[in-house]
Amino acid sequence: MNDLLLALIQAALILGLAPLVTGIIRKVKALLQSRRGPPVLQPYYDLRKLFRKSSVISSDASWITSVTPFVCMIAMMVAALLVPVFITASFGSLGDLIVVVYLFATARFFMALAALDAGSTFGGMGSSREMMISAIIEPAILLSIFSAALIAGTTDLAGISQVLVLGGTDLLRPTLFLAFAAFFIATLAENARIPFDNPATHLELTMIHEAMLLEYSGKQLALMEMASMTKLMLCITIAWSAFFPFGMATELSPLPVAVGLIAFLVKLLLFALAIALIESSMAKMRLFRLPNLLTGSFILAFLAVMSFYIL
Amino acid sequence: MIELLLVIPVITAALCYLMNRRRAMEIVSTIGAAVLFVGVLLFVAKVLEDGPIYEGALFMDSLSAYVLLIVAFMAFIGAVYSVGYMGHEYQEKQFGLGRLRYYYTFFHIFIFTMMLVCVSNSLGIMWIAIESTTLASAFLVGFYNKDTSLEAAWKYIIICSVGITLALLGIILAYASSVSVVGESSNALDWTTLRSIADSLDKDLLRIAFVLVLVGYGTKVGLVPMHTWLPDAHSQAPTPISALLSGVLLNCAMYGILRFHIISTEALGPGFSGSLLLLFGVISMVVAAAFIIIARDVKRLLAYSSIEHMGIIAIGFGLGGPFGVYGALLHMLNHAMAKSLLFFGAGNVLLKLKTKIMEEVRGLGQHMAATAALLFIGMLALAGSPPFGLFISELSILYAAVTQGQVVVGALYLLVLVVIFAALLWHIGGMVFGTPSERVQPGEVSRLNIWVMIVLATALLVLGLVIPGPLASLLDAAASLFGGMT
Amino acid sequence: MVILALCGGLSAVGLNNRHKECIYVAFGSAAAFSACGIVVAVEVLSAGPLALSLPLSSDNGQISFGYSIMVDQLSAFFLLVICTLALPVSIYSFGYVKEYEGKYGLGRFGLLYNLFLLSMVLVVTAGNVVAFLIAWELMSLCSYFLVTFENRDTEKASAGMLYLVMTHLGSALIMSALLLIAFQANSFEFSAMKDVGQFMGVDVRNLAFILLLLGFGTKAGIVPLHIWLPKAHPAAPSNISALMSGVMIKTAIYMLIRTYFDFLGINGPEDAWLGLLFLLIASVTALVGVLYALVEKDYKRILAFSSIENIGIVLIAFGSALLFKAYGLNDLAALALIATLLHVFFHSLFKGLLFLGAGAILHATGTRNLERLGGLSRRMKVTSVLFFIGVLSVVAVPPFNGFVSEWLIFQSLLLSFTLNDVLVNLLVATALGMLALTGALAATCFVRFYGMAFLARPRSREAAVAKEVPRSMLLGMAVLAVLCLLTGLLSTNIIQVVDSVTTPFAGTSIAGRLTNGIVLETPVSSFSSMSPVLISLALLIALPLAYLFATRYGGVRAVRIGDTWDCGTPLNERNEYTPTGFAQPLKRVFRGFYRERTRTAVERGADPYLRRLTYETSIPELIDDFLYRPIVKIAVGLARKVGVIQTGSIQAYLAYIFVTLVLLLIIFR
Amino acid sequence: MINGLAALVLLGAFAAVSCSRMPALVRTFAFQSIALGALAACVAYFTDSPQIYVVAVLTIGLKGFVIPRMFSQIMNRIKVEKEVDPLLSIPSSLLVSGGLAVLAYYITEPLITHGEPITRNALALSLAVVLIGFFIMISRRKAITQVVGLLIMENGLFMAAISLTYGMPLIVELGIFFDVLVAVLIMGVFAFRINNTFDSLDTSFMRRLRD
Repeated sequence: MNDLLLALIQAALILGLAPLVTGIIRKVKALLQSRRGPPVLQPYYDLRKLFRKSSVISSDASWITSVTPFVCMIAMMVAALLVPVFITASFGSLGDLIVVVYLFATARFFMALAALDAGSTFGGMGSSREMMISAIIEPAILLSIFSAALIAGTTDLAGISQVLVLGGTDLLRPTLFLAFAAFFIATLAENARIPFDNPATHLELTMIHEAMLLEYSGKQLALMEMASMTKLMLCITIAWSAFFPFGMATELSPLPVAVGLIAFLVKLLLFALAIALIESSMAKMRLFRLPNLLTGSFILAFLAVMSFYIL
Repeated sequence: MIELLLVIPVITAALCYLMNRRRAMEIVSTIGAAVLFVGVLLFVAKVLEDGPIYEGALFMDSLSAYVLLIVAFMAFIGAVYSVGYMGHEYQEKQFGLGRLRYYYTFFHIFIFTMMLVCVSNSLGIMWIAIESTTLASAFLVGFYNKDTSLEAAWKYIIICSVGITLALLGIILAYASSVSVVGESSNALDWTTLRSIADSLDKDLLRIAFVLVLVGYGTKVGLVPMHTWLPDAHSQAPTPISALLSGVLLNCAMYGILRFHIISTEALGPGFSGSLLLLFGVISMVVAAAFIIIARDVKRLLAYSSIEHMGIIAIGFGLGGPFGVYGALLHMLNHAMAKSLLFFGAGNVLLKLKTKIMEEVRGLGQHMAATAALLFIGMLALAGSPPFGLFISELSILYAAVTQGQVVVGALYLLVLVVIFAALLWHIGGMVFGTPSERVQPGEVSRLNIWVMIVLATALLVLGLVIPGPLASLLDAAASLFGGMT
Repeated sequence: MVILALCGGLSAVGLNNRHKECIYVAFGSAAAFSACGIVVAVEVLSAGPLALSLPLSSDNGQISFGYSIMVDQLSAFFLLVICTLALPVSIYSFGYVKEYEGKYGLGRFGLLYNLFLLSMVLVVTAGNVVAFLIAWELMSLCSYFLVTFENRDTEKASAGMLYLVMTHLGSALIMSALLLIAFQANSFEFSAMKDVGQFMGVDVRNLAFILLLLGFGTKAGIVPLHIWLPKAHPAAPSNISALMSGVMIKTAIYMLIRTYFDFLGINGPEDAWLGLLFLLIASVTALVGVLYALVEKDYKRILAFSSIENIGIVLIAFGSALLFKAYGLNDLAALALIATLLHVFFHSLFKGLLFLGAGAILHATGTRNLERLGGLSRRMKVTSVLFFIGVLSVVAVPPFNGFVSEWLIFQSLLLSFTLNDVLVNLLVATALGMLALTGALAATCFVRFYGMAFLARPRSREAAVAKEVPRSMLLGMAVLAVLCLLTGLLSTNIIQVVDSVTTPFAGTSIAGRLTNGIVLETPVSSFSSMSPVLISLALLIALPLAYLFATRYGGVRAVRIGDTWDCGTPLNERNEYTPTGFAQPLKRVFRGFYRERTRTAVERGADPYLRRLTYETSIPELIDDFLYRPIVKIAVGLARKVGVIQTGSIQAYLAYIFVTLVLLLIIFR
Repeated sequence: MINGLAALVLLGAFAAVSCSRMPALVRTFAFQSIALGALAACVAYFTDSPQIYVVAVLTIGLKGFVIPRMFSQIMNRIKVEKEVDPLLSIPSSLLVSGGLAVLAYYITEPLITHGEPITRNALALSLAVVLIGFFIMISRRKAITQVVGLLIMENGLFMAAISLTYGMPLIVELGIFFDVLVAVLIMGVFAFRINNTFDSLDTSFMRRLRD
C-alpha cells in the first residue's frame, strides 16, 4: 500500500513537472542563443489555452483519431506509476521496465495510426518516419535498460535504483556508461529532439513528430502535447534512476526523501541543460543520415549488454 | 492341380482367338481373368494353410503364391481396363477386329507365361517361361505397328533375349555345381533341391552364376544400366499392357532373381548377393530419378519410375533382414497397383487428348475431374506419401537400412525419394492444374476405367492403413524363406 | 472421448457431398468436433492422460505397424490450442465459403476442411511413429489440397507444389530421425521411446537432433526452410490460412518438444550447443520474417511472414529452454518452456484472428493488394475493431496476450545471466537484441498494415464499395478477439495449467513461484514482476481521469468535422501515402538486406513535354534466388547429363550390359 | 577330340567376326552349329548318355540347317544389301575378340582348376564364344546380324551346358530349343516388318525413342 501511495505521489510529480521541464529547456536554449525566450511556465499557459479550444476532426478520420489522445495520455500515466523519482520505490507488481517500454510503444503505435487516419500526406510521412526511428530506437532503449537490469539483477526499475544506490560506486561499471550513452541518444530520438527532429519546426518536409500531430487541434492537441512532455520527463527520470540513481532515498524518512528530491531536481536541470546545449550547437540531421546515429545508439546498447558479460 | 491353374489363361486365349465379336471377346477375357484370380486365391489359401505344394516340376510355396497373387490380381484389373481402353480405340477405328482378337489372345498368353514363371520349380523351366514372357509381350509392345512401336519391340526383344541368354549361362553354371553334388538327376535343377544342398555347392561357380543371373534377369527387371529397353517398350505398348509390364512382368523377373538370391545367400552368406542387389538398386534409383526429372512423355515418366521402384525393391532385398525383405515384398504389390493406377490415368488422358507429352496436357482437373483426382492420388501413392501402401513398404525398407547401419544407402534413398516426389509432383501437378485449352470438351472417356482406378486407389489406401491378416501371414511366410532373419 | 471427436470429423466427411446444405453440415460438424476436442483436452489436463490403441494393425512378428492414440498433458495442450482456434474458424467459415458457391465444389472443400482438422488432431494425439507419420502427411496433403483449392490458378498450383515438396522433404528427415529413435527403442510406440536418448550413441543422437530440427523446422518455417510458407499460406482460402498459420505450423513445435525433451532428452552441458543453435536460427528467423513482412504488398503475405517471425520468437524461447535444461537450471527451463507454449497458444489466437480479418477484407474487396485498400474502418466498422484487437495483440500492447508471452520470453532470456559461459551469454544477448528489434519492426509493420488498409481514404474502387461481411464471419472473429484479451488478462490462470504440461519436461514445477495471485513473477526471487490485470486496471482508472480532465478543464467544447489539411489542393487517392512509401525509410535503412531492384522507364509521347514515367521496384527473394534456384538448376542439369545415356542406339544399350557384365565378372571371378 | 571341337566352335565365332558379307556370316554360323553338334555327339559317345544325342541332332538340324535357310530366304525376299556394316572395322573387331577370349580364360581360371578333365577348357571357350557373340551384336548394325550374334551366344551357352554338365534335363533342353526357335522366328517377323517400315534393316535408323 505504501508502494502504491509513493508511486502515486511520484507519478503526480512527473505529470506535474513535465511541462516545466519543457519550459526549462526552451528557456535555456533561448538564453544560449542570446534570446530572451518565453517564460519558463509558458508550456502550462499553452496547455491551458489549448484545453479551452474545441477540436476539428477530419471527415476521413475514424475512431482511431478520437481514441489516440486518451490512449497516449493514459499510457504515460500508467508508465509514470512504474518509475521511481526520488525514492527507490514504485508500483512494482504492476510491471517492470519492459512494461514501461511497451507502454511507450503503445502510445507511439496509436499516434502513428492516428497520423495515417486523416489520409493527409504529411501524416503518412510523419508516421512512416517515426516508425523507422522507433524501430531502431526501441530495441536500443530496451537493451540499455537491460544492461542496468543485469547489473542490478532485477528488471524492476525501483529495484534497479535500489541496488545501485546501495551498491554505491562499486557498481559503476563501463556497462552503465555505455548504456547511459545509448539511452541518452535514444531519449533524444524518442522525444523528437534535435538532431533527430526539430520540435519547433513547421517546415513540412522535415518534420516528423509535428507532422503526426498536424491534424490535431484543441483539447486533443493539448492531450497529445501533454503526453509528449510527460514522455520526455519519464525518459529523463528513467535515465537517472536506472543508471545513476545516486542520492535517491531508499527509506521513507524525511531527510533522505528531501535529499532525493533535491538530487532529482538537480539531475533534471542537468539533463535539460544538456539537451538545450545539444539543440543549440547542432543542426537537425538529414533524414536518411539518421539511421547512422540510431544504429550507433543500438550498437552502444548492445555493447553495453555484451560488456556486462565480458568485463 | 497347379496345371489347372495354368490351363485357365491358355483356354481363355484360345477362346478369345475363336471369338468373332468384340463383346464376346471382352466377356471371355474378363471372365477368364476373373476365374484365374479366384483360382489363384484358392491356391493361395491352400498354401497358407498346408504349406508348399509340390507337383513335379511345378510347385508353389508362399513366395510364388504371393507373386502369383500379384500377377492374377493385376491381370484381372488389366483385363477389365482393356475392355474400356481397347474398346474405345476400336470404336475410334484405330484398328480392326482382327487386331483386337490378336490383342486379347496375346494378352492371355502373356499372363500364362508369367504364371508359369511363378510356379516352376525347375530353374530351367523358369528360364523358358521368362523368355516366353518376352516373346509373348513383344507382340503386344509392337501392337500398333507404327515405326516407334516396332523400334521399341525390336529393342525389347533383342536386349531382353541377350539378357536372358546370359541368365541361362548362369543357370547352366548353377546346374553344373549342383550336378557335381547330387549327380545327374532330373531334379538337379530344381530350386528346392538346390536350396537343400546349397551348403555344398561350388562357391566360385555359384558366384559367377549369380552375377550372370543378376545381369540377365536384371535386364528384364530393368535394373540400370540394363534398363534401356524399358521406357521404350512401356511407352509404346497399349496402356493396359504398359501397366502389366510395369506392375507384373518386372516383378516376375525380380522373382527369378530372388530364387537365386535365396540360394546364394544360403551358400555364400548374406553379404555377396545382397550387396550386389543393393548396388544395382541404388544405381537404378539414382539414374531413374534423373530421367524422371527430365521426362516429357508421361508413359516414359512412369516407366522410369518403374525402374526406380525396382531399385527400391532391390535395395529392400539387398538389405535383407525382416524389415528389408518384408518391405520389399510388400512394395512389389504396392508398386504394381500404384503404377497401374497411374498408367490407367495416363491412358485415359491419352484416349481423350491423343498425346503423351505432358506439356500439352493442362487443367485436367477441369475437364476430367475424376481422372485428374485419381491420377493425383496415384502420384502421391507412387511417391510414397502416406496414407498409401507404398509409404509403409518404403518406411520398412528405410528402417532396414537404419537397423543395419547403412547410413549412406539410407540417406541416398531418402534423397532420391524426395527428388522424385518433387519431380512427379511437378509433372503430374502440371497436368492436373492450370487452365485447359479451349477446344477440349469436359467429360471422361469411360466409366469403367474410372471404376477400375477407384478400386486400385482404394486398395492402395487400405494397404497403407492396415494390412489384412491373410496377406500379412502370406508376407511373413514368404519373408521367412529368405535367409538372414534374426 | 477421442473416438467421439474422431467420429464427429468422419461423419462430416461422409455427409458433405451434397450441395448448399453441405456448408452447414460440414462446418457445423467441424465446430462440434472442435468443441469435443476442447472438452477432451480440458478433461485430460485436469484428470490425466488417455491412451488407446486401435485394433487395426499389421504385425510382422518383429515389430508392429499398429496405430495407437495417446493424449497426455502436452498433447492435450496442443489439442486445446487447435480446437480453440478451429471452433471460431469453423463458425467464420459458414459465411466465408459462400463465395465459392458455384465456382468450386463445396463438398470437396468441406471434406478437406474436416480431414485437415482431423489430421491435425491426430498429429498431436498419435501414439506411435506410423500413426504419427500418416497423420502428419495427411495434414500436409489436406492443407496442400486446400492451398490449391482454387485450382484454375497456376500461381496457386505452383505455390502448393513448392509447399508439398518442402513439407515432403521435411517428412523424410523426420521419418529418418524417428526411425533412428525407434531403432534404439526397438519399438514404434511413443510410450516406449521415452528417454531413449541416453542409450543412443552421441553421433546418432546428435544426428537425430539435427534431422528433427530440419524436418520440423521446415514445417514451422525457419529461415531458410521457410520459402514455402509465404507462398502457400496466402494462396489458401483465408479460413485455411488461419488454421495453417495459427495451428498447423505449431504441430512442429509440439513434436520438437516431444522429441527433444521426451525422447532424446537434454542431458547436460554437452547438449548446450543445441540451445545455442536454436537461438541463432530463431533470431534470424524472427528478424528475416519481420523484415519481409514490412515491405510486402500482399497483405496475406504480410501475415504469413509475420507467422515466420512469431515462430522465430517461439523458437527463441524453446532454444533458451534447451539451454537452461542443458545447464541444469530446471526452474528457468520451465519458465522458458512455459513462455514457448504460451506464445504458441496466443499466437494461434491472434494470428487466427488476423487471417480471418484478412479474409474479411478479401471477401469485401476482392483484392489482396494492400496498395488498393484504405478507408475500410468507415465501411467495415466491426471488422475494423476486431481486427484492431488482433493487431494490438500481435504488436504486444499490454495487457493483450501477445505482450504476456513476449514479456515471459524477455524474462527468460534476461535470466540467463546466471550462466557462466561467455559464448552463451553473447548469443543470448544477441537474441535479446534481435527480439527487441523484431518487436519494434513488427509494430511498424502492423501500423502500415492497419493504417493502409483501414484508415484514410480508399485507394481504389474495390475498397470504396466494400461492405461489412456476414454475421457468422464477424462472430468467428469476435470470439477470437475476446479470447485475445481474456487470455492476456487471465494469463496467470493459464500458466498454472501450462505448468502442469511442462513439469515432466523441465523436471520441476514453478507455477507456485511464477504466479502470485494476479501477478506474474519470475521464479528467481524478486527479479521482476508484471500483472496484466493490474495494468489494465490502472489503464481503466486512468482513462476516466484523463477523459474527465480533458473534457471538463477549460469548459466543454464540441468536436467539429472538417477537411483534412490539404494545402489548398483537394486531396485524392493519388496523393495519399502508400504502403510502399511507408516502408521506404526502413527499406533504405536495411537496403543491404533487401537488395531492392528499381527500374525507371521514360516513354516519350508525341508531345515533347508530356512524358510517361514508370518507376518499378521489386524486392528479390534472396533465399529463393541464391539457394533454391541453383539447387534445382544443378539437379536438372545433372539429370540432363545422365539423360545422355538413353541414346536410342540399341548397340549402345547392349554395350552397357556388356560392360557391366564384364566388370562384374572380373571383380567377382 | 572334345577340346578340339570346342576350339573349332570358338574359331567359328572368330570367323563370324571377320565376315564382311551377310551370306558368309550366316554360313559361318551354320558351320559353327555343326561343329557344336559334333561336339555334343562326342560328349554323348564318351559319357554314354543317349539324351545328348538328341541334343546333337537337334543342334545340327535346327541351327545347322533350318535357321540358316530361313535367314537366306528372308535376305532374298527383302533384297537387303549384303554388306555387314560393322560399327568397328573388321581387324579391330578381331583384336577385341581376341581380347575377349583372353578375358574369358582369365575369368574362368579359378573355376577351371576343379572342373572335370575332359571339359577343363570348355567353360573358358564357351564363355569366350558367348562374349564374342555379344560383341557381334554390339558392333554390327543390321537387324539380322544381331540375331546371328544372339544365336552365336546361344551356341556358346550350349557348349557350356554340354561340356560342363553333359546336358541339362531333357525337357529343359527341349524347351530351350523351342524357345530359341520361336525367338528367331519372331525376330524374323519383326525384322521383316522393320524392313517394311524403315526400308532398311539398319538398326541405326531406329533412334527415335530417346530422352
